[in-house]
Amino acid sequence: MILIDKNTKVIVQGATGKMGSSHMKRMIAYGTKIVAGVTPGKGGTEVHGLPVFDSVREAVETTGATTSVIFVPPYLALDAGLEALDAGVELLVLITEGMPPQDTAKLVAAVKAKGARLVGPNCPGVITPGQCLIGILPGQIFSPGKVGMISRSGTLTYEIALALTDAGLGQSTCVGIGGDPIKGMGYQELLQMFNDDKDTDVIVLVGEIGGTAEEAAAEFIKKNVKKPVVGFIAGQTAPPGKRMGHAGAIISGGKGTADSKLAAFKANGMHVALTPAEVAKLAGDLLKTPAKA
Amino acid sequence: MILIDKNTKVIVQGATGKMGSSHMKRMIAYGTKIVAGVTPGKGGTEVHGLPVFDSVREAVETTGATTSVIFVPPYLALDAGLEALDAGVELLVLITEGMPPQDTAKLVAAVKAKGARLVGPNCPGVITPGQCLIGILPGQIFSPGKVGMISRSGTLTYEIALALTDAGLGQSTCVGIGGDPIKGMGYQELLQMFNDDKDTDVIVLVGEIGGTAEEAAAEFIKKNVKKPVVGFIAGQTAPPGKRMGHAGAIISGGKGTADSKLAAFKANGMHVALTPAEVAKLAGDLLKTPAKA
Amino acid sequence: MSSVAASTAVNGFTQEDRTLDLYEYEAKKIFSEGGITVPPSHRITKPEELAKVHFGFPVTLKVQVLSGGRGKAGGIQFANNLKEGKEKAAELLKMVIKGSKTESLLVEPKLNIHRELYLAVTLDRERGCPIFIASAEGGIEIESSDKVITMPIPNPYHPYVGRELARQLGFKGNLLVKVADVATKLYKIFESKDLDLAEINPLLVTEGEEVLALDGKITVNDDSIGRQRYFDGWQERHLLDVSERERRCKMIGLNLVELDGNIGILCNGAGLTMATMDMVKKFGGEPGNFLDVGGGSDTEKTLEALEIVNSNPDCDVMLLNILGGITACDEVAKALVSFIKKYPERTLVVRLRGNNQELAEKILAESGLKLIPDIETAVKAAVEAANKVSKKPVGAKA
Amino acid sequence: MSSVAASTAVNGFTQEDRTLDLYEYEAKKIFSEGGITVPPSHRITKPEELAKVHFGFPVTLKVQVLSGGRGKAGGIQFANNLKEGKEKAAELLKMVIKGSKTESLLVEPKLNIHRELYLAVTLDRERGCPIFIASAEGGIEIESSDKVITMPIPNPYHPYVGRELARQLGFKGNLLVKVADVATKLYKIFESKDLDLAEINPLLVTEGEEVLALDGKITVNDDSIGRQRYFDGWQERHLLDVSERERRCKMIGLNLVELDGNIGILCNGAGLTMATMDMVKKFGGEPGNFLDVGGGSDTEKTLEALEIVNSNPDCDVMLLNILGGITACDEVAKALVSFIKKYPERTLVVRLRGNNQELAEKILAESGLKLIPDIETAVKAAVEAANKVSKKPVGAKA
Repeated sequence: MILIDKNTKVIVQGATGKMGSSHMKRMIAYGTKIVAGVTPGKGGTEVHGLPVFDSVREAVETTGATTSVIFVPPYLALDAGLEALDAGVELLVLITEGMPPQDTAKLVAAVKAKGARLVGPNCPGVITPGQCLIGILPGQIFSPGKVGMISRSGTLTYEIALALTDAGLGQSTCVGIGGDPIKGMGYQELLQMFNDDKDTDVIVLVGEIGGTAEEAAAEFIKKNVKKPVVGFIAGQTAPPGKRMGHAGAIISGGKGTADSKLAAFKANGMHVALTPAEVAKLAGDLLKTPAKA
Repeated sequence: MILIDKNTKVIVQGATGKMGSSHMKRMIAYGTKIVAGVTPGKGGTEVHGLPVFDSVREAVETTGATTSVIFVPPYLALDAGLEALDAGVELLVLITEGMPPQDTAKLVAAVKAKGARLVGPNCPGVITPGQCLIGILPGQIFSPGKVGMISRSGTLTYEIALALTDAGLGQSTCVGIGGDPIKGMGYQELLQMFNDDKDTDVIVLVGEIGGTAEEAAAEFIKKNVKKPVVGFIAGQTAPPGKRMGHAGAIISGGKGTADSKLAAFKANGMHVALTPAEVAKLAGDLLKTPAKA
Repeated sequence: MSSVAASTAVNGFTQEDRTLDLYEYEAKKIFSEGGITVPPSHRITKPEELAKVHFGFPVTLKVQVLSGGRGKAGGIQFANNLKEGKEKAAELLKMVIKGSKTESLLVEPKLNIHRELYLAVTLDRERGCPIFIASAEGGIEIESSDKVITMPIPNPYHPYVGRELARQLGFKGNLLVKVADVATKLYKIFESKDLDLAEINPLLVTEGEEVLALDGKITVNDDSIGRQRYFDGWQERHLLDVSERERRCKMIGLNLVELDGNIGILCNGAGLTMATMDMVKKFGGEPGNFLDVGGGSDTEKTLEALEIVNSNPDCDVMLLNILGGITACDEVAKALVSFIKKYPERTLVVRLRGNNQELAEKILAESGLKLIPDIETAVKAAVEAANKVSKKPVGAKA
Repeated sequence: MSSVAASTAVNGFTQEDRTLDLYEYEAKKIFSEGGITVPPSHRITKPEELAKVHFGFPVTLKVQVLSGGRGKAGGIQFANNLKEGKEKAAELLKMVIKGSKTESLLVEPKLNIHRELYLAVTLDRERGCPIFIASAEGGIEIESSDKVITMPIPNPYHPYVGRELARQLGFKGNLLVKVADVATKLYKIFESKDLDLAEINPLLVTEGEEVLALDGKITVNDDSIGRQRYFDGWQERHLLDVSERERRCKMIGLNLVELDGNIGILCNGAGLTMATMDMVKKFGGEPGNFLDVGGGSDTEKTLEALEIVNSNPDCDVMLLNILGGITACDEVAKALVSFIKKYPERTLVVRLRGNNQELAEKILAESGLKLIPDIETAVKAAVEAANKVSKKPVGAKA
């Protein structure tokens, strides 16, 4: 597993909001070591039996948390992220959707300068099944196992996890990196971590049309990743020039097409799946194959 | 000697201004290795036979300069300083007077983050007599020797250097740190450098009323400096509550008086001079005394 | 930095990428407010208004449209006198370029071009920071230029960055300072107005060394527009070229793309919607639309989305595929119950899983709607139903 | 961080330190424009105007002066009705506190004080960055409080810093957010207006948990005022309590401090001027003023400075001590030649060394003025001449 495990202590920023509160409850129910909530102005209250603090610093000093999951409104996300960084949080999982990308760029720069890690924004979160769920992923869909997954999409991550689980293939860790063009951790950093993770035997990379991150990841895989990687791209039949929901999900000027990405996957030794069920099938086959030299 | 020597390659930012140009000429005449001028908009021209560049980066790439002396107008000084830092300049000597202190604070933070050094703003500069003069100090007053000097004042630095020179006591390096409350290098950093400098046998510290930097320096000296230090304070007879020219030169609320500073000097083993001539006399006597254990 | 990477960066944020693209005249107003010189200009919506233009002939007439490729399509014309101008204006005002209607014409003096540059600020998704993109060749498609420079922009910004850009573009002296000044002002506009793209193309250098923005493009970031009071009301004003259904979706925060088939798709999440669309095609169906209800939709929003898909006259079958993470399945179930009461004859294939699934199953069971838990089964069922063009419900009330 | 260090930091920048201190009513206007709540108020310059006040009695009457210690001096009074108010206003308007005349009165409703805080932003010379200084006890001399907190402020600023400050002050919940909001707004004012000090003392917390600035002090940084259009013309308006000579110096950039003796001192550089003053005292003389002409003064400015020293009626001897670094000695020499032509009877002791010294010597030699190269000799000569109270020049034309 990577990033998180059963010992990860997590605080929830925006714990008293509708979304923060409901997902905090679900994370606790899943078994995640949620230790506190943070909402400026709500310090001294409780949510789901846990203390709420006015500041991340206070929460971290009191609980020893190292990770924060952020549910604050989009225009407050930069401040919340910087506050967490300043308080020494090492991993930020930023669920918030609709964060201004210039704010994200500033947060990403601060995260780098501090040597911390950011997943998101606009992401479903991270799960190490059976141990720790951080974010809004539906825990019941996942199961522990040997497949590591990195995905740019939210619900599609669940769909593919479901296909894996239904096929009896559990997951080491699944990371939803989020669909925004400016974001924290990307494919390459996580591919490296899964490559180095003894609990992961096969990696699933879920991409979308738009941008060239998948093409770059494919080249990175050829050079650096010894484990087999299954690739999937959503938007194979998307018409060019139309924005398909995500800021990034667009084909424009002949760049970022599914064809280009799938070709890059093939050219760099990856295994290509065209439906979620195919992902599960390929991953299952590969789990039986010995690793590359 | 510290900070600069005969090999220091220097560029002049603001070389085509009245002040930059005239002092550039004097520095060249002194023997300083001035290698280029920088004035945005004047690139391709020449000043005193040296090329003028539009940017520090270009000047540094072309000449290999590591030091910049800055003469730009006060509201442009932050940009000029950051430009120099970004271009890899290691020592900035900022002569400009009247720089907004909030700008200085931003520059100081950037200098620290980069691990570079800043002398000034609002300072006369640095001289290693006979080798390198950077700034606006009148070179003819200084002579090479064994006395290191650090001063918060401009013309007072010259007065004391003159007294030293007239008494036959040359200087290793003299640093005018400038009179602004927010500044680059301070007493302590330079005391440490002089303490570690094999060419310096006696250190002269010239202070003024206002602030508590001299008191802190005296404590630092007791703990860290093995060489004898002569201290002088200007403003012994200044009336309280009046601003004596420098932003810092003021006695207020019983703090920052000459008495408090002179007492701290005495309490921490420094030698106290009350006139420039006394500085020279004490320094002369101490040069004959063997160093502390 | 190669020009390929540069144009990739541009491509990440071309005008199609975001919804609030500004007209040339709007972009120029913002440039001017930010201190960037633009030519004198006069906007007209009728040929007669050309008589009121306060500068002399010859003039340039430029159609104001939101699509690209205006020049190639003949949307820029010159006129030497009022008569010629009126004739050409009348033609130009009727133009539709790539489906985009001409909103007005911008009239400017015909300028002598000494030198043209390209200058833009955008966000680079690879480097994760704002960048300058610039070329010593302007007036061209930036993707096809091989003289493109990109430069990451530090935070906070300082003017020396603009000077370094101008230097890398090959400028010296006085002109370096002027070009740098435009770059700095363009960045300030980009940052203060939360733009995705601030582009001057071409940036004109006259023989007298004046530097001015001859044409420009601004794209405002959708997510940030809520904190930019300056653009209050602009979004609605700019939704001219979209269908009424698309406009309705836009206003309530749904993402709709109209397609040609007869299977109306409604999913949560862009990735899942695309994957569902891909599977419909793969199994022989034709998607009639792409509709992403987004994360965390409640009953009301889901019902609105169902109504929108339903209102497409070409839609024979509706395929709802919701995998609830944020979205609570019971909220969706309630919407489905309401919908099916109102449209009992609609062929509706429902796949619903995830968050609060048990509650949802309970709610739907009471109303008799059948759930298909597996995506492939659901897609196949929808395709089969659509290919029969039967109005009889397949997934529901079977 | 001990309170000693905190009060040192405050002391580095008390109101005496810089010239543009604002009146309470001006500070409150700026607070209010920056979004900080202040009490309703009405400024009056005549007792009769009290009738126009738009809120009821009882009221607080506060003299508007630039000096500190207003409360202790009786400059704050309460009035329960109009009659009492007018009587007290008449008295207050005549007040002079520490030499500072009352400019006007600020009238405010008398408020019930539930809790008072101290909150300020200033620059910390030791840490070299802006800091918050705050105390859970307000309305007091911050130097004497032992509950002072200081906190360095990062650049760029973000609101969580204000929340952390409020937390360290002991706040929780709703009130933490409100106090943090004031801190953030105070910092924004401090930064955007280039202040040396933005202080709210006390910051009032009402029983209803309203947070408002009951009194405040703002000091604008002298060096930055040129780029703050907001304060155009304010400097002259605020130079009420200085001598005409001091005002004249201020306006042309000379630093003059009036002293009681009969030796008029004119030097370049604050340190050298102070050292010269110290030596005058040490050798038995009495300085009549401190005048620093600053760096790089030319002939014209030096001449102005000479005229100002000369215009002090108590001045018997003028001592000019210039050590030229930036200042060109020949420029000073030219000024001296002009001055001595105009005032041939003036006792003028001249010490001049440094930059362009040879040129200066040549110029002065022609005019017959004698130069003393050594500072001690020059000071002793001036003291000797002053003690004789002889009008015959000593250093010059001897």
